[in-house]
Amino acid sequence: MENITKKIRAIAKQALINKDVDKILGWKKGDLWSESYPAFITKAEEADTLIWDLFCINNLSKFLIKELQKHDKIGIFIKGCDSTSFNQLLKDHRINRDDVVLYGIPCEGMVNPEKIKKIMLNDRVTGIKKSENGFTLTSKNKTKDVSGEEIKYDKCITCISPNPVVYDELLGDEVKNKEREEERFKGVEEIEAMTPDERYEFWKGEFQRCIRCNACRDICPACSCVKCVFENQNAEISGKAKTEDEDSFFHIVRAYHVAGRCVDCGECARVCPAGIPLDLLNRKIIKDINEVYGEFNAGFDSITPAPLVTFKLEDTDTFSKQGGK
Amino acid sequence: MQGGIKLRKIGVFVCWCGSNIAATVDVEQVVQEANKMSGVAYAADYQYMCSEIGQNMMKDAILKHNLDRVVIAACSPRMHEGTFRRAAEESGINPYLVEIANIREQCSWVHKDKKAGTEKAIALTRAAVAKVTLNTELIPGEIDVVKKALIIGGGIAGIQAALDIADAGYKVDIVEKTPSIGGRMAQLDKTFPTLDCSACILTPKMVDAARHPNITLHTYSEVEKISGYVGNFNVSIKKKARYVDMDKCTGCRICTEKCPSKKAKSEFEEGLKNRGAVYIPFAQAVPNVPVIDTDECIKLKTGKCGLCEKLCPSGAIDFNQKDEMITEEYGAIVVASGYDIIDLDKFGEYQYDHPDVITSLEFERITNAAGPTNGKFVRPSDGEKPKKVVFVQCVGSRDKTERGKSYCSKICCMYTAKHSMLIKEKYPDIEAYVFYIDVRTPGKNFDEFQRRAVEKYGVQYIKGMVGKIFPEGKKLMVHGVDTMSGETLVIDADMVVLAAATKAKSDAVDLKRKLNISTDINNFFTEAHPKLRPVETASAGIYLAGACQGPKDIPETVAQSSAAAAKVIGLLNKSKLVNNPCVSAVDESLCSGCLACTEMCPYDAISFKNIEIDDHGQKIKKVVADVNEALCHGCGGCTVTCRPGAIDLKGFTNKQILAEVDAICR
Amino acid sequence: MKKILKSNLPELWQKISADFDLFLPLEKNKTLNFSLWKEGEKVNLDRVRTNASPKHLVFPQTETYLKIKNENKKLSFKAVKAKGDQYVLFGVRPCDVESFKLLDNIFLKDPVDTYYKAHRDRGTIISLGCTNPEDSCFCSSFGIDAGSAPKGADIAAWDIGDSFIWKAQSEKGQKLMETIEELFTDIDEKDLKNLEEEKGSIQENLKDLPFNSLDLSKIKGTQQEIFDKEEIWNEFSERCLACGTCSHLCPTCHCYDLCDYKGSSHGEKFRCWDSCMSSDFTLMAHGNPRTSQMQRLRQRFMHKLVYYPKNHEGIYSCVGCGRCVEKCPVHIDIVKIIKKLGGENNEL
Amino acid sequence: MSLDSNIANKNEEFKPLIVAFCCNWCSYAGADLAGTSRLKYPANVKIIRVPCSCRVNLNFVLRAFQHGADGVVIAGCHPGDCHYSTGNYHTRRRFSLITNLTEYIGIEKERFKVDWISAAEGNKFATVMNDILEDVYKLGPNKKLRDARWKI
Repeated sequence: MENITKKIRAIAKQALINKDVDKILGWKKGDLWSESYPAFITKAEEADTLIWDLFCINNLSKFLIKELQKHDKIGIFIKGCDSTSFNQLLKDHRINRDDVVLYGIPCEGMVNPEKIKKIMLNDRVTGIKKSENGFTLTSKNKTKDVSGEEIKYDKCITCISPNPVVYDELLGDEVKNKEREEERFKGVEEIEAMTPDERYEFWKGEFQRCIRCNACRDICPACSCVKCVFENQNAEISGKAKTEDEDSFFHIVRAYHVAGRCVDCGECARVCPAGIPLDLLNRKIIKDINEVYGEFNAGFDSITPAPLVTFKLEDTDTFSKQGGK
Repeated sequence: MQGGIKLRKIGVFVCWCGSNIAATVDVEQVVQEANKMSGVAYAADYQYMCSEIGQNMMKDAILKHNLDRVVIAACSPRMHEGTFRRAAEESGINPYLVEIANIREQCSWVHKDKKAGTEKAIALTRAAVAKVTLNTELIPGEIDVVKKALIIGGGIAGIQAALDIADAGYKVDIVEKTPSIGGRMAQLDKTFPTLDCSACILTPKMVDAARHPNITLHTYSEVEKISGYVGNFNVSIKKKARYVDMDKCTGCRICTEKCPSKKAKSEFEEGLKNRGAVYIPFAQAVPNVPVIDTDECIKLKTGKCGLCEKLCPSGAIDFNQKDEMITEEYGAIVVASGYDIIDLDKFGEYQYDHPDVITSLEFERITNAAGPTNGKFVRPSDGEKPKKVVFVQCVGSRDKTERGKSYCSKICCMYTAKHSMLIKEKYPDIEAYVFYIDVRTPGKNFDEFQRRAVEKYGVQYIKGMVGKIFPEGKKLMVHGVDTMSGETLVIDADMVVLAAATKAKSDAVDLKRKLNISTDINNFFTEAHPKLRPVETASAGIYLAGACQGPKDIPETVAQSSAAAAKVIGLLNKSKLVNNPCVSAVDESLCSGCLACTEMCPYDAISFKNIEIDDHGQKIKKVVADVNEALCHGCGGCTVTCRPGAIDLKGFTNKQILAEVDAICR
Repeated sequence: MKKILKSNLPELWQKISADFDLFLPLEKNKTLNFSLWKEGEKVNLDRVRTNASPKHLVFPQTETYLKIKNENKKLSFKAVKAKGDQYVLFGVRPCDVESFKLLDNIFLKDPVDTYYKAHRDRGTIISLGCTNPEDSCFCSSFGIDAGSAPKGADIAAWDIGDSFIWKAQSEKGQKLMETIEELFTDIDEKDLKNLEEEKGSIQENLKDLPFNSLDLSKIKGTQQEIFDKEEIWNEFSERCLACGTCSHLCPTCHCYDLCDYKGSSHGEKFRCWDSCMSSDFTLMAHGNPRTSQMQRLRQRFMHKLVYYPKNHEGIYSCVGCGRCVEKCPVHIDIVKIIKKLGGENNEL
Repeated sequence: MSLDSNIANKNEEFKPLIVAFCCNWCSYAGADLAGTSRLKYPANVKIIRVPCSCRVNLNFVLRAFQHGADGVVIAGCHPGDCHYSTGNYHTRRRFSLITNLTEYIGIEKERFKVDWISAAEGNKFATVMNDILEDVYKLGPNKKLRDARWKI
């Protein structure tokens, strides 16, 4: 990781000095051990503040939309999920490929601070280091060895694109991180196994906590509308009331709006301050698309038409007994 | 949430439709409730709103009460929406400020309980009021008309339509799949009920079509792709390689005679005769130019032979010809693609694989003087004259099983009578039997014709079906039942003629998709209205002629062709067309330029454009979707792909539909 | 002061919930929030921070205040009173207790917000000392003592190992304690010692926190000068997603929007939480006075650190609960802003 | 054709509401044909005319459930027969995913049906409507996604 940090700094510095790009999007470290956040730099001397560590979870691609309105050319560091998001943004005509230089970083998965805190109970965590077979956690009063799976984000454990699918330059060697891929839909299957009433109760309980902050939408690289339908007064669905029906309405429509475009980066669920497993909605749709219309991974390229703007004559459906012919 | 809508003055008119509505819906109560609905300034009922008095009542109310929008609670909008829109327009209201509540077809006619019916009628009226509240004035745009028509199919239907349109002074192209125009009618011997020779009345028309300065023939050609819209169709036509230069060929037929390949079955002769690899389908073919069958030609298959090329006195043979694609623009299209007869594979009991069991169409060729037997009526198996001939009607017609067709093929009763008469006329000694379910002969001089077969020629009509046919030596033992007497019959026939059911062309479904029109359950093309718009399709500018719409005889086909021609002429005669104003529109301030709509649009009606917007003093360049109103058909599919709701469909806006949902859910 | 054994808590919850709505930090689907307690729910009093603050109890996210009926084209209006029963809220940390005071400053000043007042009046608040403060806590920067008995609490409570100590601080608190007396025992010397130890340990823990040294006095300059530090505001707003996580989780954010609801044959006017991060915040017919995300982000922190103190005797509109530090998807938080405005470069 | 009278009797109080979105060219015409043929189906079914089934937005369906529908039907031309050529192919994909998604949220598929009804299928129209009503009677009133404020 330190190695990649070094490369990031060198690349960013050089690109800014050479004026290859006007701005670099990367990550910086905050005051807390668990805190790495998106950082945008325009000066070469700032390059040394950029880092790559276990907490660079933020997907940077969506920032390109805004930044490219201000700058002509931008360099961006991208993980696998950032890269699929990038392709999706290209497909949605939100950015131009030519305006961006992509520095790809193979990613072994990011670490979820919440999991660490839970493992270390109420002892204040002070740091985390890679060890031979996993990680060593240190806190005020103890140290503990854990495996990667114990502390990584669930979404990273079942990630299907650990390596960038599009880049101009790749930092480091490609990684293998797809062992648990088949468990990607486990959570969805658990819900599918419930009765309709149980499912409704489950989601009602989840949506009840929603505070309508829109973070899930605002972080989502597929939610790239200039103005969201929920802010379009004319659409008459922009209810701001916190009620059971409005909450469900929002979440169903949000999930459907990213259908066929969601790259499964899982950022929606990560940022949800209420802890609603929004990725279980997105993944349901991904699973259905795979099953009904053939495997499709949004963002793996930027040209294959999205499943919901295209069709095949021989398509089947899920609602009619005859299979929809 | 309806802020910003100025107060409406809506008039609601509830129709009794005599007792059609009033028997199940308390019309007066609907009026009372309508009066309570917000925005409604006036409500009234009348016996027949669509009558002139009813319309005048509405017009008077509009003026007297200063109404600005109208709801008619009556029959389906598919019946009288146009009527009421026109009436509203006559009183100064934009026609798109009228909405219909369908309280007849979708209410009074399907419900028994008056209370429930009335409640539903009120709900439907409320929904219409909610919708009309949000209606806006719509003004149709204008489009130009290409003064040229396309006829698909060069049978009698296509020829007749082409001639009529061409005579009116408009250019017409006929696209015919086979090498010659003429179609099914060219195959027929005599025609009922006059027994005049088919070729004698058809071939002059074929020649007329070929010579007409306004008609262009594209034979051995197929329609590949159709885009565009009424007045402006863009059609790609594939002209298949003939390997014979149409300009050089003199029609001398040396090639067809000398061609060493003689294995191909003649399509025109219904396979009763072979033809060469280079062939002219029939003697009077138009154009009188051969084609080379790529599947049969030795030269094209092996590179050897080329005899025709060597022998052709005018050097017209050209093995280097390629399929050619041409693109033409048309203002209107007539579909006259004809019919087929069903496959008899699944009718094993009739022994169709026996050479002496033939279809009626094969019979036409056998009795035809120019046919494979030169008009001699003989058995295909041994060339001997038969003594007993059995005709079986309704083979696959009126047959509800999967192998058959549930409809009546319509022409079989008449041609079977014709066939039996033709035999008896030439060979009075031949016995003719006809098995039938019913004899259906409505039509001018039709019944007289059939009776002549029985009464004058002694053709034996047996009401009943044939159960099975067993070949026994040279005989065909026909086992049937005479349902009149209840007896089982066995006839030792020498020949059996099967009146096989007609069916839609096998490529009708393909053509339907290209044309974007619909077919019925039997793949016959569907007319816009079974009674009132029998020659139009639901797609504007596309018309139907002949048996591609359903079984028809020649007089009917010709009548429909002329009717379609009249429609085409009426269309081409217009200098401008008005288009449907219910098209999509983009709110550029909301559009993100993701262009999902452009991918989904079935008509490629949406493209994009670059605009510059002022965002609080900051100039921002932006790509937005752009709708071509002439191409947009108003399906509204784009509105659903549009996540922010930037694209909406006029006349069926998101708000309007939500308002209807809300009104219904009260 | 009385004490109750932890093993008696289930009985206590039952007893209270017989007469009151009882709100406790409940863990549902891995998420901790103040929710209505029902038999069998999992109470978690170990973690100091609930996901959302308990402000929704006094300031519901959505609250209807007027109903409009349309009958035969005639409109009638009816004011709606605040809804809800008497409730007890247990487990509120001193920072969140303090936040009620900050909200009182807004809603209980003339003209009194009757809805807020009704919700405040029907509640009995029981605070709980913070045994294990988190990394992101910085309440001490605002003079809040996480081990103290906060003034705004009707009852103050501490965790002393096997028991909780409760101390009534108001009439309401006294009354509640009387009704549940039988579950409590008097405290002895040892308990008092334990309490002192607990308070001491809390102090020790607080000292150790990364943001313990956060110093607001370093923010210098006039209102205008701070407002004009566009470079700083720009830097932060660049990555701001404009979501409402910070404002909606914040115990002191109190902006609301007035909205209309159209029902089948009636209408409602309601208020609901609003966030200055959102582009339709203070949207008026002519447009929005704050046109960029920079301006909107600036508004939030100017309000917390400059405008509110100006109007309320120097009190900041932040209690250091750390929710924004923990939950901002892109790690923009008031700590970074305070440091930056104080001239500190918090970036390594 | 008609409803199982037992079910209907058991639910005397329950008057289900079915909102049906019908495409103008096939299913709305099919509904008209059901009328012309005097087929019977209960008055609980209320039809909203849309140009094409692909005009139906998820929002409309959710709104119907919010405001009181116990069942929703979307009916369009049979695939291949769309008046707009390919509109209903999109309907097929969209609502395959949407009916699954709403089912996943807890809305029973029996309440939310999509079907193809041609202009010639007056009979099928009546059957589809009778069928969904029967299913909805069995399920009882829909309480899910309900907007508690909608009715007073």
